[in-house]
Amino acid sequence: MTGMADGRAQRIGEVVLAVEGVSLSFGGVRALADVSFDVREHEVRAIIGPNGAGKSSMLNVINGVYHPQQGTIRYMGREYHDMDPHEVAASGIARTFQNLALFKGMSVLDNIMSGRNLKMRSNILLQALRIGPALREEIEHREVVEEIIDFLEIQAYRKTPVGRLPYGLQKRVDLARALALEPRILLLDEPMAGMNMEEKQDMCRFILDVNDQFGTTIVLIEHDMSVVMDISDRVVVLDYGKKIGDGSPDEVRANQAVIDAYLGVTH
Amino acid sequence: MFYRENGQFKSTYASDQQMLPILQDRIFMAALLVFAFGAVPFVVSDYLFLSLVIPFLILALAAIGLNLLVGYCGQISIGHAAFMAVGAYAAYNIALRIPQLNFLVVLVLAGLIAAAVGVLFGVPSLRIKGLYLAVATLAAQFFTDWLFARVKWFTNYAHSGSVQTAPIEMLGWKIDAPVEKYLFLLGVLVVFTLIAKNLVRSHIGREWMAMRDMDVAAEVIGIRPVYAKLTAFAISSFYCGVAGALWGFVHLGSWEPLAFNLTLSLNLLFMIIIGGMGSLLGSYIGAAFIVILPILLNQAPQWLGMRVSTAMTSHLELMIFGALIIFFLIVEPLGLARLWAVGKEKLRLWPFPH
Amino acid sequence: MKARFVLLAVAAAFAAIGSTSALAQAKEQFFPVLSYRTGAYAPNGVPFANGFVDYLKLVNARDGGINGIKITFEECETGYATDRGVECYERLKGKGPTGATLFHPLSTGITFALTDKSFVDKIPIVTPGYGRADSADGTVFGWNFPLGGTYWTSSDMLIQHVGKKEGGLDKLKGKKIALVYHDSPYGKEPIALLQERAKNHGYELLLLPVTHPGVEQKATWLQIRQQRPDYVFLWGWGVMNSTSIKEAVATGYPREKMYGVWWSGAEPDVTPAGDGAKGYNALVFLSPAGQGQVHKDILKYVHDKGQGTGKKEDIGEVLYNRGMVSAMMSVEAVKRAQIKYGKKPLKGEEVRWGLENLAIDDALIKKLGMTGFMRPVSTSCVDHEGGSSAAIHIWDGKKWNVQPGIYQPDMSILKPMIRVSASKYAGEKKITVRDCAKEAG
Amino acid sequence: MLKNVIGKNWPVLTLGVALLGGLLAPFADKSTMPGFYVEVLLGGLMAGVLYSLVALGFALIFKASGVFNFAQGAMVLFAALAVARLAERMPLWAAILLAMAIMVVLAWLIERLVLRPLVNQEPVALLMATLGVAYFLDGFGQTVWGSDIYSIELGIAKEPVMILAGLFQGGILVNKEDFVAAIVAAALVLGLAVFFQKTPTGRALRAVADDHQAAQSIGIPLNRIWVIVWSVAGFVALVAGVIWGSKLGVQFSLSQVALKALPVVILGGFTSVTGAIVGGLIIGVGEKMAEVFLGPVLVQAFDLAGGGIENWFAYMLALLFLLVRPEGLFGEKHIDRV
Repeated sequence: MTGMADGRAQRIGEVVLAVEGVSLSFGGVRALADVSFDVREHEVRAIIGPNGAGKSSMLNVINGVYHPQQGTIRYMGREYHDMDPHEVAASGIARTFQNLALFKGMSVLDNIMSGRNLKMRSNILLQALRIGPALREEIEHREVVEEIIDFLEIQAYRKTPVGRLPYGLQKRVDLARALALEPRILLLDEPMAGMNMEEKQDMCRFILDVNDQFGTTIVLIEHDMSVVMDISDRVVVLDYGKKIGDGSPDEVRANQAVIDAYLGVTH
Repeated sequence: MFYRENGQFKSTYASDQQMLPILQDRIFMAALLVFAFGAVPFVVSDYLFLSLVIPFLILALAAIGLNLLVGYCGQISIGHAAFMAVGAYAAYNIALRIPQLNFLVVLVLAGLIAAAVGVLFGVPSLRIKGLYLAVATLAAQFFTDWLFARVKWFTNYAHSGSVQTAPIEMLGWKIDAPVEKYLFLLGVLVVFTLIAKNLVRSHIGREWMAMRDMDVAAEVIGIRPVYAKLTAFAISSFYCGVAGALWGFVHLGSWEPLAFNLTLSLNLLFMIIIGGMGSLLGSYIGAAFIVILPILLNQAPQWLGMRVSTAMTSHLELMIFGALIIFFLIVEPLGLARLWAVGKEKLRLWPFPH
Repeated sequence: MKARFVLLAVAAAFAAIGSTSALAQAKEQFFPVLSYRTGAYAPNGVPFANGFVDYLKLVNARDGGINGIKITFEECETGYATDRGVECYERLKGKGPTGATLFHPLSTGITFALTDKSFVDKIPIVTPGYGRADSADGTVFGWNFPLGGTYWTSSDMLIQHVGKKEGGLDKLKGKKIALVYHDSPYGKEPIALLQERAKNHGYELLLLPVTHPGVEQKATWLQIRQQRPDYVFLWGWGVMNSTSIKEAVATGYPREKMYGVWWSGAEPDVTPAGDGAKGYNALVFLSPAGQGQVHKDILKYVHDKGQGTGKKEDIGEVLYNRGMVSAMMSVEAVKRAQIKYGKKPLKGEEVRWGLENLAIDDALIKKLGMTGFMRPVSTSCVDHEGGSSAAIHIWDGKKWNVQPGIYQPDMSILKPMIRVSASKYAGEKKITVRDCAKEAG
Repeated sequence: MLKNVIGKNWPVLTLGVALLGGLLAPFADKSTMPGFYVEVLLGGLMAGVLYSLVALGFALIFKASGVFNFAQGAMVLFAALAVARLAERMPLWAAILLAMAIMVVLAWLIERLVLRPLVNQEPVALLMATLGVAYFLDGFGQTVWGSDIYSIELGIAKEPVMILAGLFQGGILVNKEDFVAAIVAAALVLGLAVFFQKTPTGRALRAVADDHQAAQSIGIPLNRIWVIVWSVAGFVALVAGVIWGSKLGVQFSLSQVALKALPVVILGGFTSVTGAIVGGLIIGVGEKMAEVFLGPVLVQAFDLAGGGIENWFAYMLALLFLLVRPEGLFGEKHIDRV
């Protein structure tokens, strides 16, 4: 496993995303306190920490759902404040959700297709008449989506409403929808939460394949240490909204603060 | 047995994405259209045209409009008659001031004006959700009621405040006989249904449904709420505007603001609840239901030779409406259209058990 | 599903056809009755409908129909709503061997909607004391019959009355008159005339609309309290009337200075206000409250036979009598038409001739046992109103007392207004004006 | 500190200033008599009290069951009809008691047949359900009790009395009835406040309002709570119905007038009882002021066919409020998390 990480090492490039001194609080309750870390091109970056450590809040800050009171986020050299989620998405950052946020009323296909919206240009009138560009667009993007469907091995469920799928598959659809954006950075919010062992292994495989084949930079949250340590290049550890550790899996494993705050409490 | 898609393999995405992928459905739809255009004009009496079929067609159009907003985009409105009113009065004034204009053009213009107003009252939806929005749309209702009753220009200074429309004439075709009205409306409805269908299965449609199902996620994958919600409001109001113009010109011929009051708004809402949220078919079923029920209640006693006071029937109507709303919300939130779909599923497998 | 709907429609169609074809040969004259016995206007709608229907029943029970032609009728609830009224019209216009005789929309809004249709269907729209004022012009409105009065004649007579009280119309100069009106075509009709008169006599006209259904009038009456008009004309219907009187009490506006149109001067309008309504005036046309020979007949032939429509006690109420008189004029129109077309079931088109040649004089009124409840009306092809006259009656807390002095509208003012308005309509609707001289010849 | 308070709430503050301006505007016109001004104010307050009463029922139900009760107006009509008709056969107090019992049964039925099956549905579905309830009640009420105008006689003189004639030119015209209404309303609010603060049931209600799951987990029977809340709302509706009925007479359109409660709760904040009261008064005064003083100006300016702006004033005000402060005056903000 570590071997593979080495194998990928040389592909890892410059810093694409840098979080600098971000603090966030809801009506007095501190969620994040002066957190800083960076993410390099093509790497798999993990954010770990016990529940309530502020992991999800961190993701929400990155993709603009929450706006931090202090601190900035530098993305590809450009600083951004108060960007709205859709602007962040447009700039190439996609994400999945911890507690599934799929569009229940829609089929698997439509869910994933909706991930292509950013790339669909034809105006309403064309869509209304469904002629020329509009029709072509639908088919082109359908082809892309079909690739993703094959990639994640969910061909059989194309037309089923997502609501009817088992949890594990819904997680995949969530990933598929994010991939449909062809993101530069992919944020994964506990992609393996509530999965059994082989589902987890599948998910790991998918994540690494995405990273390898599409060269997508990945930022993922997990509290299941074992998995994270295997697949991620560098790990940030949060505890009560503060950063208490940052570095390669091995370094983090060795970090005393982390052991106290985190490893201590788990097995 | 006969309703089976075995052997109908889709070789291209285009064929897989067409409106009715299943052959039998295409045949059925074709037959239906032939029947509606070819047979109905001969079997249906004038009374039924004027008091059932024509209102049904127009209200179905309005219901589709409301459904696009409520059923597909998840933005509730209990004031949509307001946009019908805007459409009606816009059409009246355009037709009055530019008489030589083709009626279809008048319709579209009226729709566009309604759409503009719709966007205006849709703006609050960017900040508020659900129940709050409901009240915002009520504002639209009461404001337009007042506006058209008070600003004399809209009614061409008619001293009674009631407006009359000249009979519709298009390219020499004088649409006044019930059958003609029916055919004209049917044509309009078919076109607009087609357009609605296209919209909801294009990416704009997916954006709406995404906003409806999980707005935060929708924004995170790059959907602009402003765009999604306001387009929904615009197009929905456009539909209602056109429907309103038709209601005034084709059905009423002469009306006062009261013709587009809150009751109509609520009825539209009932149509899509009973018929089916997020279903074009549902809009049809709901409209038919709401149009037929009161008249049925009104006449059934006579057919059965019973003596029921007119007061009683109208009270019964209220009660049955109310009970039905509750019934559907509890038993089948997706409305009659869902039952229809379930039936089709069953038929698809028949005679084999699943 | 659409298929299912159409099937249902077809089924309904057959049911409808079946019900009519049964009567196809019968010697019957069919009267549609548009009524509202429910909703905010029920209090006024019910007594009118009772009077109307009772009279039809009387004609059958006492005279065995109109010269042997039995009267059939069917009620249809409009709830005072225009779209429902139109539906009722469409439903009933085809019933009976000869179709509907004529329609009493009993709502100005519905009248507006039906007027258009009348040109196509050739069925008279009879609106005694309401409807569109300009429809008195028979050359344009060939099928409307505002028998005995319109809102222009009524408002004109009210102005005359207050003028007289002031001691001459010229004394109205500088006076303030407030019109508290139901915000619908009904309430808006009189405005045109009152403004016209205001030009001539120089009084100030205050327009205070009240929104349907008319229970929310606080602000309206606060304005009256502020403006202190010399007179208040009340143009209400249904609950609005009683509410107005209550608010007048609450804001201390003297009821003696309030004048209701003839639709705002009935028992249901004053009784809810209790003693507060004492001294309230209203115009009364054709049919004041009370009982006469005809009422005795109705009691004898209809109610005592258990055929009565409403409560016995309510017979003789203002609106009951008005309904009764309206029915009477319709029946008389048919009688008149039978002279020309023979004693058979008549079409609406034939009945129109009867309506255009009505000659209800005192002799006939006496014969009908309606002396005191009816004033002469005689129409022509040109004049579909047939002359109008009215008196004032005052509520004393118990009953309505008709005051001496009968008013007639000043046609020199009305005629030109009607002509202008009618021709505007003819223009908008692209209607060819009738030439009555030719039709007569 | 003060600066950043203003910075946060500037829209609300501007709106407040605007409203105050509206209150003072009439005096710009010299001809306005202070006496009359006060009368309009009182008139507005009276209307406001009634709105508040209906809105109160709204707020209560929304607080406890998260339901946006469109049927509150219908309940007012139903209760009023019941009292009016029963009072024809028995003394008023008995009629009111009996009507109250009926409202409780009604609440129980609504909980059983409508709310329980729909529990955990999204609020919009519940709103529509109450729409259904409203329609049903309108029809049912008229079927059972009849559809004429009925009067409720509280035995209070309707003739107005002139007060402070010396102080103001023209004096001030007031109705005993109105004052009784005001007092009753005040008493009712007080009673409810006590009920919520002191009684165990009241505390339970508040608990439910704060968090359904939690309330259930500590063993508060949600269903019973709902029945109670709806009964209380029914009681409020009864009071509103009786007062209103005695002023305007009891008939169908009561249920429509009650619609005004919607903008009221928006203004005051859905979950706040105080909000319902204050909002009601603001709307009541606001629309009467607008109608009497602003109306004629508008009519002049745009040559309108009469005023009548009070029909939409309340809703437009609410709309404005939604834009600048969605949670209303006294409602609490909520952040939705991902």
